[in-house]
Amino acid sequence: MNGGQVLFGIFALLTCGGAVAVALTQNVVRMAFWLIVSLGSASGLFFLLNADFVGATQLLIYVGGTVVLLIFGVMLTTSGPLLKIPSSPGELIQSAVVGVLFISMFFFTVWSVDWEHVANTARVHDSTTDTVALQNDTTGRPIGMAFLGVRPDRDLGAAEGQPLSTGYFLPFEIVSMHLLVVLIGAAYLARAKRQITTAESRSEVV
Amino acid sequence: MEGVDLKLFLLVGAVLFVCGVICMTSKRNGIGVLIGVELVLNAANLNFVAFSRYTPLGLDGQIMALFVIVLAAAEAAVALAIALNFYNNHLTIDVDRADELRG
Amino acid sequence: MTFEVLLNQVIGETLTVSICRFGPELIVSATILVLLLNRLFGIDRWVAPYWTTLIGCMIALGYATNQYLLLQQGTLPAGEYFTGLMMFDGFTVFLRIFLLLFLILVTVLTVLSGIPDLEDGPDFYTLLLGSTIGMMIMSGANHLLMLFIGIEMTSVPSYAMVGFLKGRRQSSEAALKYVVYGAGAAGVMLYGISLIAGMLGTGDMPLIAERIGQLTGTASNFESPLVRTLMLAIVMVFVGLSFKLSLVPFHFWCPDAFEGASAEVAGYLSVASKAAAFGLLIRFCLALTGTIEGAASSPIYLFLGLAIGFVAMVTATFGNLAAYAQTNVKRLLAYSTIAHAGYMLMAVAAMMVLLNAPSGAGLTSFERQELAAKSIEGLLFYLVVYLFMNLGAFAIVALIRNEIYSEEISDYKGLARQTPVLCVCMVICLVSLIGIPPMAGFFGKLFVFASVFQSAKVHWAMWVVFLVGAINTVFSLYYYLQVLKTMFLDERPEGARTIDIPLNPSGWYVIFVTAPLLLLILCTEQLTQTARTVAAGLFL
Amino acid sequence: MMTTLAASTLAEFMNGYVSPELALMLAALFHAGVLLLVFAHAALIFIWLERKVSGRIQDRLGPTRCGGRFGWAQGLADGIKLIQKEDLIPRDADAFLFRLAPYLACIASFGGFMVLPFAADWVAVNLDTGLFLLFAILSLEVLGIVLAGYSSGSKWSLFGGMREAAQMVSYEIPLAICGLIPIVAAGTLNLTDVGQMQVGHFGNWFLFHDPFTFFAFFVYFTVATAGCKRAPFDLAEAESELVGGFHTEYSGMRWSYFFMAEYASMLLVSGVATLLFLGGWSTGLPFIDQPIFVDLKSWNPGIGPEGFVLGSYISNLIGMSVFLLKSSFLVFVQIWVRWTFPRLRIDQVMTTCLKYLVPMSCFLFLGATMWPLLMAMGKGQKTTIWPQPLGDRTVQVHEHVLHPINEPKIQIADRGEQTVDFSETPVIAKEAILTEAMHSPSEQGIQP
Repeated sequence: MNGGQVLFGIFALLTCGGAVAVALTQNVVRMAFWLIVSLGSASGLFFLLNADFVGATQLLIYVGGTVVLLIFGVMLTTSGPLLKIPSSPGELIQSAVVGVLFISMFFFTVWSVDWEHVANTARVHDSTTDTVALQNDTTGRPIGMAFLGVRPDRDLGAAEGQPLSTGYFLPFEIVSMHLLVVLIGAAYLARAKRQITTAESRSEVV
Repeated sequence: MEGVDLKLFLLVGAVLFVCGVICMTSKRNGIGVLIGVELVLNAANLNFVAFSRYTPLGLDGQIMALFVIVLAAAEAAVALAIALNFYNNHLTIDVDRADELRG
Repeated sequence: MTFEVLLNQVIGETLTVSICRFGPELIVSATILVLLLNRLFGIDRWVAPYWTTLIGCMIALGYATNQYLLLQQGTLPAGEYFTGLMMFDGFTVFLRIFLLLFLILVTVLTVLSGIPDLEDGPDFYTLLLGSTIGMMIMSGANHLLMLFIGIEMTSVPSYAMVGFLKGRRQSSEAALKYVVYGAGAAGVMLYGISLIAGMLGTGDMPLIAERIGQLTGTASNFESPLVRTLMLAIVMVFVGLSFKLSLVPFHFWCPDAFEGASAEVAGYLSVASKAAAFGLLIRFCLALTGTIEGAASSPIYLFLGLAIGFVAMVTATFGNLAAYAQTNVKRLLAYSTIAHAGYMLMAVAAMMVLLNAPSGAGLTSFERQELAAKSIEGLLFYLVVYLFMNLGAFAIVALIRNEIYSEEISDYKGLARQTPVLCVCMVICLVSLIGIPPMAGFFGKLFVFASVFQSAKVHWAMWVVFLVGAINTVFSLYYYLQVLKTMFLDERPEGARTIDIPLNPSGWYVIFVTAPLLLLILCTEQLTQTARTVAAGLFL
Repeated sequence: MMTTLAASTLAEFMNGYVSPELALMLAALFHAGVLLLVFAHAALIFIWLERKVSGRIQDRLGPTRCGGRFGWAQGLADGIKLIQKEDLIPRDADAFLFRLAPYLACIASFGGFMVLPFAADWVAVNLDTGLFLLFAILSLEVLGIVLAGYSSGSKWSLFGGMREAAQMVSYEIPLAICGLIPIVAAGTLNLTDVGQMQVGHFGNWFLFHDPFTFFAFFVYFTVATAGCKRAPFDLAEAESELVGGFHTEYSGMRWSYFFMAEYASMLLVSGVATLLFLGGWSTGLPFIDQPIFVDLKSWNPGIGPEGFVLGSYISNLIGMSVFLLKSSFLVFVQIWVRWTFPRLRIDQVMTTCLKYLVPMSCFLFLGATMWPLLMAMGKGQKTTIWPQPLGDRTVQVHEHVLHPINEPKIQIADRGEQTVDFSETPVIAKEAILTEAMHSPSEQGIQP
């Protein structure tokens, strides 16, 4: 057993354990806490997979942003300090059935696939990946390049004039538009209505 | 990752997914349901990153995961604003009490 | 290729090709910025937000129309742009024009019915425009990431729009239900996308078609875990798409969201998000089966087509049956929307079945594609008709709501005497929704059923779909006529609010929207011709 | 992915005795212990400093009883007192979360030290995305505080926690943007590289790189002070209105964990400021930097185990002292500020951030990205007010000073000898290549 396996074991257990605890807990603040554990350990798994940029983003945006937002939401929407809304036994049984069904389906499908074969098949037919593979462990710079639409990691070895590999310039830019729109929407929903007499403002518009 | 099979990562992802789905179906607190959604999205992210390491998906997997993180944050912002608005109108966040619209 | 060459190539392609093809979306984005800047500098006191929106949309519509004309002339070739993330072809441009036209009509309606007041105007129109950008991206997505981003960009602003009347209890409840279910469906879909991308090592849709063939190879039944996993992933993606299309069993948000939201928003969602989702569904289906001539089509896809047909059948039946019991007009229209999504899905099912006809069916690959294109043509025609009839119905509901403050069917009693214009227009819309001959709705249904009929020659199960579709049309007669009966034959009760909409701008607007339902019969040929070229472009 | 720099030498040393994995783990544990000591002592020393400084500012002596005239043992005495105190948990509290919250806050601010280089070779984890991860970890501290506020079951705590959440989430934005401004100049997120670039003349410090980084430093420092919830931004624990804010219900050791976290994160943000703007471990005087950080590195009189270079050790030790001195000075300034300015109101805190600091930092960031382009267009490649262009300096740093781990991260293009002919490339491409070359430490630079 090497260090990587040990670390994987720890992080995987924490991730799964946190997720199971989220599903079983009824107190919503504790759910948020276990979510932190689960997502934080998942970012550990990302680091193990050499995706340090994704791991750090997960910590910054997911754990440090989204979960804080969730806890903030909990604080604003619970009237008692530690409110529990317990699920009914029927719901619990129903969800347990769903869970068992999904997990068994997983073993029936994804688990029994020969992934080595799948990866090799795709690799054989992928002419671009082999040219300049990601030999180094660092992903920050290639990811940044891909956001600008340039894929030196794939295209440098290709012949001139070939169609370019997928760059992510468009989503990178358009997501900013999405964030703006969403921000406006969320701000609208969350703010109290300002007290302006509509008649007055209406008269000012030609 | 030497010595760890891709399947193990996929298994962790599947556990996250199942827990998320259970959360979505069983929780009555609106924010609890949203927490379940976050778990499901994270399961997909774990898949993406694991695939990016083990299959020719390569860097694209990581990039997709990054976009998913950002989109999930945006979705959570709107969902919380809506939950807050619901609370202001109904003085509860229990989704089972949202039963005025029925037919 | 050195780095400089690569960089130059990327910059060159982005500036000369991609940006131009992405023009309409960019113009709409710019409109959002102008809207917000106007508020920041107080300009919106002089230039109302809807003017900005309307002007922006008009420019975008003009640009898109120009793109269409250039595309027809062949000066602007179809093809991928933004390094293969998006697809530019007749289908994309057609849907763009469709969405922008609809956006303009909805904006005018919101101005007439006054749904956002002046203070909230910029917020509302920002959400409306943002959601439309998402739909336009959906219609041109050529990559699984863009598929997901498009769906998110469409959905998240619509959640906020459904909850736009934030002081209303029903509105906030509808928004909560919509967002909770929507986010769940998006999550499930994303998990499916991750599996597909991982198995095939790519997210690029044309590549997906190629790789699936290479991967599954001879294994064409469910014995192979590979095929099972792939099917699981595809089903998960379909869950997300079905949610957007409000197909059974993912329809439950639809009536609640429509009842809680204002009629304008409900009308917008019922048409625009359906159109975009159908665009995406067709692209995804084509990505699965492949459009390459002579590619071996596996029986799995035939099965998939039949499954879609089954869902379509159930959806149409359920929508129509559930509509019987409704007392609220918006809820009734919501179930009618579900039913119509079922009809339109039948065309997609027919396309899948025809495209993957087994070799025993006696169709050459060219004939297959031609017949499949024919079913898409029918779907596009249906969508155009559906735009006018559904928008008309929702507009009338919104205008009547402004007068009598109610959306219950029982409060519509005897309205025909008081506001004949609206009621006659309502007759046209509803009769067209049923699909009775002189109205345009009839032709839409005719084309869709014709393609289902064609596909029935390939597989007997499509006969069932065809029959159920036909029976459903008869079913639907009852509840639509119920509304008309209430409006025309019942007496207006004593003490009920009176309503008086003479031929003011609102009346003209409704006439303008419903008139095409009657006039389309005159130019059916042109519209089908356009739809035909657009659909054929998908198979080039 | 991770190169545990500091641990690797120790692990190599132990390699002969135990298995390699175990050696690495033991070395990692040892260094974690060392970091923990820094973490704990920082709190001890800064609490004493705070008392002394506040005393002097208020024209009194401060602690004098413990440890003679300077009261140096005051922190120790405080610690002993806190350990002895009873650990109370309110009846209404969620005991599980109440107990865990202080540790969560502590872990977050301790975790930040993981990627903070104390000297050229002394960093626990040398990550390519160091600064990014550091900000990510810093943003986690708020979770502990919010959970503490919520689980206490007291309204003061709840208000404190909510204020803290709102404040932290808002101030993270300008913090990250200001942190990125020197990064634009450096072209790497790796903190060791950033530090190494500033060795030599103090004109090399990113503070003096261009006007935007100069102002960014002050914005960063303001925001960082708020990020550590220090006065005048300490609304989460404003005793005049919220008793003690989020830690009202805490006592004894658990209470002191919050303070350890606070002082540690003060040191952390000051350390980041030092690294990003104030030259890291360099003294700013070339005639000292040259012998210490360049010449001394290879001096090895043959003491110690194989692979151990004494000169490098001493050089790093001096570097760390310089670094800690600079950081401590910034911590002192934070204390100074606390006792000088009145506390803001919560709405003023939010307005300051969202209306002034965020636009300001955005403007500075835009300016910082435009600056190299302007310079490139105006005067060739010269991007600094000091005579030596940054591009050359970067290359120089990488060729002469840096150790092998900073080999090119990804070979973007093999531009070795060839000179780039700009006559045919479009203007935008030209600029992009220029900025790329100037900002990428892994590049060879362009021969003009």
